[in-house]
Amino acid sequence: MSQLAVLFTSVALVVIGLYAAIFVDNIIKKIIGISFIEEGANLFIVGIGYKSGGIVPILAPNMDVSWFTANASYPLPYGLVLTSIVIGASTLAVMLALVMVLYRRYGTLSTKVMLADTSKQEEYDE
Amino acid sequence: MKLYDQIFNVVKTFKKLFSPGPVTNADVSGSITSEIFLIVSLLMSALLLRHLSILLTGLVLLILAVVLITNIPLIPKFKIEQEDSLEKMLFYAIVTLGIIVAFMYWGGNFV
Amino acid sequence: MLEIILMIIIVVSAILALIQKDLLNAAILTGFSGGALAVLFQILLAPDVALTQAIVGAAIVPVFIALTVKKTQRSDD
Amino acid sequence: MNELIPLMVIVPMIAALLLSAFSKFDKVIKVLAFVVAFCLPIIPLVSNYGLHYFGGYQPVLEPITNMTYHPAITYSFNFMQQIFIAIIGLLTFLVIFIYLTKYKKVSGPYLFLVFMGTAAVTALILTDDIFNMFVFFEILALAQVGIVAASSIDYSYEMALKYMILGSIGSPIMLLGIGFLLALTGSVNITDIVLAIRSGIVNFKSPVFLISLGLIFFGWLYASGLPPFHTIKSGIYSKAEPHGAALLQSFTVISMISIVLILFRVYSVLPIFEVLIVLFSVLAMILGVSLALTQTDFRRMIGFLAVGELGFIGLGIGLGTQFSITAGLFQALNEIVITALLFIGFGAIVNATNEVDTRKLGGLLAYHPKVSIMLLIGGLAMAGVPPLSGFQSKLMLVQASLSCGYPELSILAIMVSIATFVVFVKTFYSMFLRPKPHDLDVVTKDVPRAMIFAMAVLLIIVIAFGLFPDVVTNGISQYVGGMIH
Repeated sequence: MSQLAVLFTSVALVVIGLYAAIFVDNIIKKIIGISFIEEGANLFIVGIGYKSGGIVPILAPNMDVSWFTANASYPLPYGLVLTSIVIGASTLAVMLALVMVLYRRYGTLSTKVMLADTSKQEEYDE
Repeated sequence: MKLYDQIFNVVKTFKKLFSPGPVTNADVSGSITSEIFLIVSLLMSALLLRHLSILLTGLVLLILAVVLITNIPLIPKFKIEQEDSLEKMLFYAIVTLGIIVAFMYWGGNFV
Repeated sequence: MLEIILMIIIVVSAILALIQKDLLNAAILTGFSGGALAVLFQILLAPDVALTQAIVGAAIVPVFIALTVKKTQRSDD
Repeated sequence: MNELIPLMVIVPMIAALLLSAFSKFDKVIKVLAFVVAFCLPIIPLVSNYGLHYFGGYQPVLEPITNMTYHPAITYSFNFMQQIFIAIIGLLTFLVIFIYLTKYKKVSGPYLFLVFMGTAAVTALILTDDIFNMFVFFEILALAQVGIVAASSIDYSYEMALKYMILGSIGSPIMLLGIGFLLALTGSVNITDIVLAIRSGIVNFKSPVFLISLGLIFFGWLYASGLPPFHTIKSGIYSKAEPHGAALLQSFTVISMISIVLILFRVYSVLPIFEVLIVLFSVLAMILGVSLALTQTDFRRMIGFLAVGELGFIGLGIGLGTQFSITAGLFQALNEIVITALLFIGFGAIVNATNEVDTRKLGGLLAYHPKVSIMLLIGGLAMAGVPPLSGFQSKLMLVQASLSCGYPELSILAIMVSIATFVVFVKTFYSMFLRPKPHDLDVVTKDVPRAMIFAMAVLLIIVIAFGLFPDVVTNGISQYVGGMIH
């Protein structure tokens, strides 16, 4: 039950993020939305390792090993998520830094203006 | 003669879109090549459907050929959709993601 | 029960963050969502992930966004 | 000397960190960057083949199911990895050499990005661990963004931000796919995953497995710049400095083949996998070349041509036989060298004229005969003219698709080659052969010696691979044979 709820929440976060990526015009909000995709993926991976009614996967000295392996949740995904959270934060920081630089040039946060088509081939006459 | 006139008109509209100025030899050959290449290669890749069903291939080929040839200055239309703005790129990326996931979920086992 | 409430907080504050007119509010709501996610990680038996997420999601990311908002503009138009 | 395997990643990474730490001292970083860059192609050549387990955790035999598990992050090093890492190391050396001779004052952060990117692609191609692949994929994306943003070309920041936003959609989606795969198999080691699928523990007809393919495949599309990401990929090539673009395209090619080989090992049990790859490769070929025909900015034109050439690699891998995958990998190797040659050569022209519009150029043959001859040979190699290396790999691809029973694919491949030839000849004519326009002032100073040197080295490789393809293809073919069975 709980695992299914986690799955739904993570899918909801991913969908919110994808919606923001297409339909929100403000670049900062778009970046916030995109960070929700990352959070959704992280939540999903943590949900994989979760075992309902289990214990935290830390082996204390007085624990029986076979009881521990039967009851502890699966720790591998947690290690992955740690890395992924930090990567997500650094990506976000780089994006925001680029936004600050570009704001100085354009004076607006609208994606339509800031990140418009730049491949227009200039007029040329012989 | 009629086909040549048509192609010449294509080149003129093409030039108008990107760069005003007299039409030169290199421009004509370049844009004719790109038009013909696009049509032929799309038709050729549609031929790959014959591994699924031959009837479908014939139908798709006919429709595709008619649609492509009647819309003949294709590259300008094509290029407007392939520009550099973030909106278009994001839109196509997410549409592709949707198509891939939906197709995999419902049709992945039937190929 | 607590996890259901936390999930609702996460999703609702995510949606609210995207419809704010004031970008500073959006940054704060992002912090809400990240903090609730950290507590949820703790409930899902991942204390180490929860610690990292609490620092990154509830403190660093909102501060970054708020700094950007301060350097650019506050209202969304 | 198996201990050298992790060093291939560690040496450029440590060099990157030192360079950014000592960026105040100009002399020191110049010497350090040169020495490390010189070592990069040598390390893989003197290293022995084998596996490396990080932390020394050997594989364990599970007594109940009688299967081996890999608890450590594993790097596997073989002939295929050796040749690709050597080529990427050589290219990094040439790029660093050009950069160091071009600027009086070098920037530590830029060198940091270059070395970090090299370390990331090296790790991507060595790793046998799907999460390790994801981490280095992200580091690579950040390094690429940095290299683009560091150039002083107009709109480079915009292009970098666009690439980053698209990337931060592509990579979480890929992470989700890895999550689905992890949920199904409980492991991130690819050998273990493949074993679990082959031995029937995992039902490969289940929708979860299919969805994980779809999600990781989307991430792969972003990494390799196939449609719908072909516009952004060609865009970042055109907004980077020419030597940076030469490096960026090699990063793209290597991340493409390393991820697709992992995907091939895991998902080749599904027939739809090969359909997907062939479909997107054909699209990339058609779109890349037909858009390249309409460009007037020649940097953008080579960018689109590079995307079109990526389709050939995908085609070879999508056909799925030993011969075709060998052909695809050989094509990847050739594309790295040839496209780098073209980027550096056209960069020399930008250096001399400050002009990127082909309509405003002309008559440069008289000014830069060496560059133009080398560019001509490079372009012919890309179009597949014998006896150059592009010809050998494209011939192999055409033969492979014929023997698989898809003659239409081989006709398509030949047509794309011809169109590539047309694009190149058209540009070459308008830049070098036709009379010089009056308003074009060519700076009479020479093209930097380092660029000529780099082009000559790459040209020698192109001709050598064209004359003796067996040196490479035999080894790759053995590797592919071991991977398929």
